[in-house]
Amino acid sequence: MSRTTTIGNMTGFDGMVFGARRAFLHWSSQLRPIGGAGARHAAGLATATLASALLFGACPALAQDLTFLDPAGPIARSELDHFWRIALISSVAVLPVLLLLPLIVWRYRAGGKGAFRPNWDYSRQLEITMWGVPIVIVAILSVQLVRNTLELDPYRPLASDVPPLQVDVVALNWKWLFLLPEYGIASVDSLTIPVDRPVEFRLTSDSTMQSFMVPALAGQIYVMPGMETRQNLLADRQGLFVGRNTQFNGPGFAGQSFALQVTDTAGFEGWVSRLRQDGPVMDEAAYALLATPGTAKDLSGMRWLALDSGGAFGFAAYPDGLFDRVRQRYMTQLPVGPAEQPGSPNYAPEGARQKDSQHD
Amino acid sequence: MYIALAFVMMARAIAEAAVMRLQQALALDGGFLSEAHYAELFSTHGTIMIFFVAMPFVTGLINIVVPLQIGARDVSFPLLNSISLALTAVGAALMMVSLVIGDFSTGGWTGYPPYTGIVFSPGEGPDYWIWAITLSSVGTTLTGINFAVTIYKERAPGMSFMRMPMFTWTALCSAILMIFALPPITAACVMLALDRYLDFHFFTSDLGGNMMNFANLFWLFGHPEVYLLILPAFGVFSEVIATFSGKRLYGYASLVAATMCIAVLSFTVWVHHFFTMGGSPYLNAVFGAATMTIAIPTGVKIYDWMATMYRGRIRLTVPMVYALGFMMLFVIGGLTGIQLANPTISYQVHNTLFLVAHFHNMLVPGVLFGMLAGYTYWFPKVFGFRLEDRWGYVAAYGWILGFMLVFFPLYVVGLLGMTRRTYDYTTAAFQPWMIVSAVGAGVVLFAFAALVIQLVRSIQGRSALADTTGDPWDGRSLEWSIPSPPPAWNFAVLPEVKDRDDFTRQKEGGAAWNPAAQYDDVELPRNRAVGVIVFLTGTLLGFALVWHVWWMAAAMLAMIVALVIWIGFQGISTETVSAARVYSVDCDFLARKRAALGKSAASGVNTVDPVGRARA
Amino acid sequence: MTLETGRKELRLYVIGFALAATLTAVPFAVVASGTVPRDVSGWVIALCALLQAMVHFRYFLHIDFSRQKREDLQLVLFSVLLLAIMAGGTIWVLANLSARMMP
Amino acid sequence: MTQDAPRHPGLNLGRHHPEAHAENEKLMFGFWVFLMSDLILFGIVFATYASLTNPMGQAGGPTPRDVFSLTSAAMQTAILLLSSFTFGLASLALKYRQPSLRAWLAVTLLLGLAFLGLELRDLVQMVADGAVPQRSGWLSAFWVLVPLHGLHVAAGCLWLAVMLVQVTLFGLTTQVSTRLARLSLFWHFLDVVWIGVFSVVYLGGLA
Repeated sequence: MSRTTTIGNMTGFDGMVFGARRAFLHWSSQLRPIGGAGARHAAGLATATLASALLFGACPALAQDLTFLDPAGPIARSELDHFWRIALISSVAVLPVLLLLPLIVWRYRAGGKGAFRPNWDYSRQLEITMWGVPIVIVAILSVQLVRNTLELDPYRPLASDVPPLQVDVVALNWKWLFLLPEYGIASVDSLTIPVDRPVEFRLTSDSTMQSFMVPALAGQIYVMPGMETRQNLLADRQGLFVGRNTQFNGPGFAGQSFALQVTDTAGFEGWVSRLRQDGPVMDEAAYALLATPGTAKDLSGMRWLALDSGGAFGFAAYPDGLFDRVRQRYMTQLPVGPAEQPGSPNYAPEGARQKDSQHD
Repeated sequence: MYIALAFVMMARAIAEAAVMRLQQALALDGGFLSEAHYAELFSTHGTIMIFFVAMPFVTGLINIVVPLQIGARDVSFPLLNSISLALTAVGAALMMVSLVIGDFSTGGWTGYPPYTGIVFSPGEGPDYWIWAITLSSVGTTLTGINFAVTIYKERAPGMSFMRMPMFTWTALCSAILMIFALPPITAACVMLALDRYLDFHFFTSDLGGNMMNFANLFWLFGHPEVYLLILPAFGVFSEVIATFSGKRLYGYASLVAATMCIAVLSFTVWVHHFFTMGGSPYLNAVFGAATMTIAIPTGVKIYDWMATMYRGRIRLTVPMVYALGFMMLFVIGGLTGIQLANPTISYQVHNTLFLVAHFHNMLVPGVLFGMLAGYTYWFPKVFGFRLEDRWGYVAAYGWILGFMLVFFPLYVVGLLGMTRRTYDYTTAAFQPWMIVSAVGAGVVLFAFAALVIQLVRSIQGRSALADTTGDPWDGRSLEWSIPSPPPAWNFAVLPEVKDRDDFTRQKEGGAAWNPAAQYDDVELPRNRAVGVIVFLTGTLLGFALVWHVWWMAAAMLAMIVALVIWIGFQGISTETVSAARVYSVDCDFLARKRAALGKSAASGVNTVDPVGRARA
Repeated sequence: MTLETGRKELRLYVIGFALAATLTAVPFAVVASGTVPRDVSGWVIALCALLQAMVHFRYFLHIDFSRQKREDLQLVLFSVLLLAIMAGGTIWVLANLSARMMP
Repeated sequence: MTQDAPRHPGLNLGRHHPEAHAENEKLMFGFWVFLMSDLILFGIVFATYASLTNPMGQAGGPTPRDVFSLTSAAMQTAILLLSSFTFGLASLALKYRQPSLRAWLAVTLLLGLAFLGLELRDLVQMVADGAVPQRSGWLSAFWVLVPLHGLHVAAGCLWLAVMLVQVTLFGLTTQVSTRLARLSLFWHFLDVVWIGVFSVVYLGGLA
């Protein structure tokens, strides 16, 4: 991951922030001659602003595992380009305010040089400009918006010579379960995908509404019980990326992230075969345990195949049709009570209940 | 008699202010000091800030200012007004009770099910949230009706719509939003309550519930809601900027058109709050483009204000500092808003701190600065003395600086992928930014303390700060033509309006502060205890519902029905202030005014004998 | 004169009632017959409902185009516009989302 | 406000009470605004109902064909429409000071109660058939939409009863007259909402 890209990307944003602050500094320094109590406060404020500038400056350069600002796939890259493009076009309307406002305040302050015309309240040309320019800008922006939105529909399969890798995702409290139907393997909080091969996620939740996001590769999409959403993405650079849930869903929320490793084909094959050889088979009882509220770390005592130190682990196989059954559970004609809904504090799966009764 | 009425009015205004201050202090505390109940805190912070700080502040300001600006004696329905106030207070009271008894919801101010459903949140928390919002939302709807009728029907003779002050215009639009945007949240909350209490299936995962509809209904309310809050702030800025530039408001017609555009468009953009739910690109694109369209009238407003200052004579008073800070910061928020209107960008930054920074960037400079500017601007009108300047400046600059320190770092960490509502994080890169943000929070807290100190010192020094003229800022609209504080009947004689800046016209033409040709008796509504009864029954009702005390809930409901019928059997009770009384109060004021202006006190005042011609 | 206006007003109520009754009877008959195809009957129901609502506003709630009543007419039309946006929007949004999420 | 101020539509106070018109402008307008807010509330519930009227929302439970009776819906519609008409006659009686006012109000009240009785009978039948709101999303929406209208009608009936008492006690004072005028708006409005109910819920469900 190259640091230059990072810094290059940040310049624009920093420019924005610093620009605003500079404008503010400029403006606040204007207060001095206006006199009265304002001057002293303006001086104090300028000092404080300077201090804040130093604080901003003191912040270290951004860390390595940058996400949206350092995309590793065409979708996120297009989104980032779009982000800056929109900012740039909008600046046409925003910058004049930041620049002209201090000037106006300076020139037309009480006792200033500007001519006083108390009854001037209309100018046709000005009106036309005020309405016309924003309309034109918004028209341009809207064209950009529509184009970009249609192009980056998360449901749209990506054009590629290689068939997409199918990944089914089940959101649990507070972990992510990945199922790879093509290979029969499953993993929790960790996923490896090959570089330059499209990936098609099908997502559902066996808990509350959640939001699945891998910022370096694509944006986010909601994940809901009984429903199936999709996300297509492609990584064109190897590396370790972070994905997570962004929709608050209880005490384990902060820790609900996963590692997404992008490797070459060999690395991916190696990961698959490792899971197949060393991983245990996930049965219904294991799934019930997985689905119990808690983070992956809480399950690290299990003799499952650990994939990293963060608590991620993998399985060689999972029950047939698990994804569809999870989704269909909420679509039956029968109520699904709290005891049957993973993620509920009252969740009590059959397996766990039997275990409890054995203890008694 | 009028002193008693004035006292009641003032007590109410103080009570309103006290509730607001208390909530605000609490929300700040919650937001920044404690980490233990983080989830509960972000939920209460959001709920309180939107429903029990911003809304009452906006409502209170409109309540005080609009009747004065349109030359009316009061709002159309004073009784309804006290009932709405009581219902808002009920919501606030439930929020306060939840601090002591039981827990509040952890589902955020948006309270999305199924997380807030009975399956995932079996406790009483979401019930507090539901009833606090439901009861106060009913109150807000009633308030909206009251304001709309007041502005439609109580305007002084001659005040056509296009002669109304801008603040009144924005209040009208805000009232329209209250009337039409609150029903969805009331419906959504009641449906969620039915899901939780009676096992209905509106938003559950099973048996055909559709949780997406909650997001839909919530934002059908939620988006107009932010404009409901921000439009009156725009109105305040319009008044403040025109007054302190000593100039007519530039582009009045444009501003009116822009305000109306924003009010209507705000109903057409709600889907941008859930672009990430997975709607089709066509759906998202339509709502994205609609969202951007709102930027047009908003931009026009900003430029109109700049043009108002252009060729003006700008006095940098405290409200003006807020206005300038608002304009500089708001355009940055506008820029990020335009970005967020893009579904593809929303995919990346939705639910991150970028989003949090964006909406605080709209709501803090937009709503809060507006309300503080309005508070400083109209304070002398209501209490008869100005707020002290020194601490006012400290607070204003503190807010601006604190705001930048708190929220600009959040933009950065948001882009770095930091999610909202996480109480901890593992990425070290976030930390320096969070420290800056925390320093900023300290500054904001200090700015808030400055506001309190300002108030205390102003009360201590009120004789020096007294406003004897009723027109401390060289104002332009009718409220400045009457004494501060206004008598219970506001205007001795309802004014004849001939111009948009009617008071300025009067002053320039020498027509200001002349006694009227004829004074009439004034009828004033008698104060009734209904508000207090509604407050008590409402609070008990909410409490009973939260804790499933059915007999109490039923009793309270029955009491409310009985109360309504009982009111129906009461006549409209009014009391009459005699023309002589009105005349003498007005003469006192005019004499003081003349003394202050250094004119001869005798000229003109006694040349007519208005009492003799009075109907009484 | 009073009596005459009174009779005229009574006639208006009767006309309104008759129109409303007809506009109710038609869709009920269509559905009861069971022979009309579903989409046709849907349109008939919607059209009759719309017409009948207008009849009610005109004859019972006394909203018309005369100058003094313009304020109320505007209010009603504005409300209907918002109603269309909100209710129509809700149905569209939810249908769209459901279609995408329930394969 | 002068006596020439535009008279509020629906406010059939007649010439006996010129000052009542001025006094009531704002009350009537305010009530109209309230009704429109209420209209939005109904609209929201209607939209929710529509979005849950599909196989997914019905979750394999009863469908409209299983639980609705066209005859009962037609009877309720007829009764409510008739009550709207009788209220219109009451308004005329109020305007022209005819003694039949109280009789028409009483007839309207009886019709309203009959409507509620029929609706209640239907709901009880539905419970007996297992079509309870807990069964499916669609039934939840039904059980909010139709009883919400019923609740409004019940409130209207209570209001009617109170007004009958007031007419008897106070006579046709300005206050009583204008309250009756607002009640008439409310009653007609409920009939308009009912057009939506029978069209969307009953006819739409059975078509």
